[in-house]
Amino acid sequence: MDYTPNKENIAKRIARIFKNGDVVNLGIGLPTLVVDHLPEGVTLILQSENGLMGLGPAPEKGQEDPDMVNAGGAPLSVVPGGCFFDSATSFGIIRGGHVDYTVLGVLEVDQQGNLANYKVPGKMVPGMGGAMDLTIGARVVIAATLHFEPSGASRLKRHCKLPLTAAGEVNYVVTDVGMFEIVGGRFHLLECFAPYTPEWILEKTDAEIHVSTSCKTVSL
Amino acid sequence: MDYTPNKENIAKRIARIFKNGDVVNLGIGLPTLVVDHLPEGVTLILQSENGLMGLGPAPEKGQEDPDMVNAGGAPLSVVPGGCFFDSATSFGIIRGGHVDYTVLGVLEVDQQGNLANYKVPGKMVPGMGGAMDLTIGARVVIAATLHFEPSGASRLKRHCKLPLTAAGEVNYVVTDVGMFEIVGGRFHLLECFAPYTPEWILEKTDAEIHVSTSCKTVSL
Amino acid sequence: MLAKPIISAAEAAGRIKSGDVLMSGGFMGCGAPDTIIRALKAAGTKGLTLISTDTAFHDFKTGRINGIAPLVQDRAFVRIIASHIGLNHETQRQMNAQETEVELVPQGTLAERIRCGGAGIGGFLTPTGLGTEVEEGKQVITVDDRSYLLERPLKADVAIIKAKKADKAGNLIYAGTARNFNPLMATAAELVIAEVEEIVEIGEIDPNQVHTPSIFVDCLVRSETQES
Amino acid sequence: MLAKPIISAAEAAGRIKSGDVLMSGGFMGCGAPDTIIRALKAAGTKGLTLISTDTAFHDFKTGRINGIAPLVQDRAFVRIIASHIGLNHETQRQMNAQETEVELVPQGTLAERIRCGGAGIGGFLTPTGLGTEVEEGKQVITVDDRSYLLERPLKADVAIIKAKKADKAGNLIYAGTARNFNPLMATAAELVIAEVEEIVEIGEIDPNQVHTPSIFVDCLVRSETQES
Repeated sequence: MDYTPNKENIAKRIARIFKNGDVVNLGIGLPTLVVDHLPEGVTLILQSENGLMGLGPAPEKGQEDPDMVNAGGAPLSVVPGGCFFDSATSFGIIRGGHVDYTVLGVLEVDQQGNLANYKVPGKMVPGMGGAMDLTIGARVVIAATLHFEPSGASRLKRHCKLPLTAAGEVNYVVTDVGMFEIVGGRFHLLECFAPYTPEWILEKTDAEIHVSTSCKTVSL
Repeated sequence: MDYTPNKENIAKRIARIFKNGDVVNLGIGLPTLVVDHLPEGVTLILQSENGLMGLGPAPEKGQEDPDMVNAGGAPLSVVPGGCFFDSATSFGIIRGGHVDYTVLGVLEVDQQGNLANYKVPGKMVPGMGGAMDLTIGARVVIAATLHFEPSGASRLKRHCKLPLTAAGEVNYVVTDVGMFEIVGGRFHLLECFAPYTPEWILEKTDAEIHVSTSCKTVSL
Repeated sequence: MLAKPIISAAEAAGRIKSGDVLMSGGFMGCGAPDTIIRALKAAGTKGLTLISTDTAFHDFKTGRINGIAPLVQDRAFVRIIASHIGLNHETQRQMNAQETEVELVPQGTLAERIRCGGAGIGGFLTPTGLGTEVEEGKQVITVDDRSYLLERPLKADVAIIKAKKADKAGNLIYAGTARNFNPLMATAAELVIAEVEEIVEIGEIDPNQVHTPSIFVDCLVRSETQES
Repeated sequence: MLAKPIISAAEAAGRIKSGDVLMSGGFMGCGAPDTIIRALKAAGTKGLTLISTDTAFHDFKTGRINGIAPLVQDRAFVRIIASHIGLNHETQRQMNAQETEVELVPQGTLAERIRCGGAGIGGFLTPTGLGTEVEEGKQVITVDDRSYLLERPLKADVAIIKAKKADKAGNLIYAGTARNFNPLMATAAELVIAEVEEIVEIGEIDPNQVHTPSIFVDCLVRSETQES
């Protein structure tokens, strides 16, 4: 079976996880694609860690307000009923468990629920920003990632080798081949995304994966 | 020499301590008398620990706003340029050293700078309210008290016997007979208030008092 | 933003169960959720633990009673955590008679403990209370040669709070010193019920001027002026 | 309330001395005190320690540079404490070349450390960073069977912050996400200089809507739009 990277499918599947009114913080990059795939009737309350509840769509050209940016420094809008706050309040909201879900990018994620996504020593040291607090604080942590590195190695690992963003905090991993839950020190395959099969995923992934008895194949 | 309790003199002397623009928290009771005696040209920024900077005079009858009370629950007004905040912010201001002076009432104060003013075990247990934070947090702590208990004993002690509000935090004690600084484990008499004399104060007070070389007699 | 349910005070009271830890906003009665307190009194719920900065006024001489005091009077609380009870004669009576357990906490420490409960902070170091009875049973931690008490977070099952104005999403604005502990308690309870004087449409509150973000508020109750 | 001095950006820059610990508000340049930063660049002050959530944008490819980045470019800082430097190529270059010491702190921890510095709190317990490199050299404290890192307060000699509006007393109002670290830094420095776009008379700001109380602000600087 051929593998073609497919970020869109990751976003599509994650978008189906939420229910109307969930408070969600989406990391910069892949995670932000999620909003384009929300089912009819599901509106999320998007938190941005730089001090906003109620992130709206990007403003039209010429409508940007220099006093309104998202956590990546890009212009934003606020939905009616949104509000602004300072960074201590923002992380009180995050650390205090008031964010239902966070969706974060991945360099490595392992079967203990460890996440590495902020640093490649000697190569890329951007800093953790809010990622450590989000991973610890959000009620449910979803790691969103292409299943494979460019080298062909799986990003799902037995043990992360890169410096950790947080230890044992990831609940779900959604890749472009399937959706996994992490419980009891292993990945549980909940869904595989057509055309991939559980057998293929197990073969290609160097990590302990239990195929859930209720595992389904889903076409996204 | 006869002793007649005189709260007014305490307030008068304390009022002369401040300079224009000092941030001050005045305890309920005797300390609030201070504002009536401020010298010309001295305006204080009064903080109230229940969430206000810029306490103004009591409103006229009929002008009371139920949403505006001081720390004793009495109606207040706010001066132009004042502002309101929550109790965590209020005590951040206090604990963080942003209040220049606090003036607090006294049950006992001793030569180590210990203050007892919130509890008489088995008799009166109102709770410390904000007094412990104020005593620890304000840059300068002024204890304001009649010099003598009704029994005739001095409120200035060698060692407080009542439960402490704070240990070693009092800087000045202003009574109706004199003004004392606490340094190095003893009271230093800075001023005595006519008609009282240093000799009389030393005789009547069971505590170690050093008469400052610059001690003056002041008529209030 | 989704609208929050607007419920009656009686419904709100019905969601508070015996055994619950209850936070109530208000400072000497100012900013207390009086409408919900009256409904809770009518419901007759007992066995609660109260967290509140004080127990408001209850003066045996003048008969003045306000804020949370009517619930103290009814013995709704088996335990009270507060910073000050000096102007509530009944709370003092119950404490001295050992009818109600009263734990006194310095006001700044109480505020910060509630904030920590809401902000996922496991504890904080404060100099307040060092060398006093407040120190008893607490860990003393020294940082840079200065000693502090380790104080721990407080959380509640239910917080009843009072704001001046809400939008239908539950964003809140407080007025004057009625703010006090209300915004802190809004962050630190499983269920947060906000009593408000005015409810406006979503979008009518300036997003820069919100004191309590809507996500903290579970439902709204309209204030009712007490009939005398 | 007394009026605070309104000073020029150059005067403000003159009050920042080599060796100072400097806090600067702003998040990816949004809400940064650009006028003061330009004056500080012109003054050429070096040897500073910077505390800031990030070092804004400095893109070697596009040439985009904003916020605090021009001072990083001039090597004004010997040490930088920040949560994120990923969009400033020059900060990364200086760090990798060991020209500038960079300490990375989780953003929520950084915010709370500054708040603690301003609020007289000696430290706080956070789960953030447990089991990561952030844990190194820190005390782990267990409360109720849960482990936390003990994080310590941060203070500065000078904070330069940016607000939308001030009254002459120094009460501040921020706009949008330009608020970020500004109100926290206002509480945690010996000298607080606030750059503002608009200055109104004392009494013109609703006391319920003040974000930073005037007592935190030492002087005001008017924002100047950069000439290009």
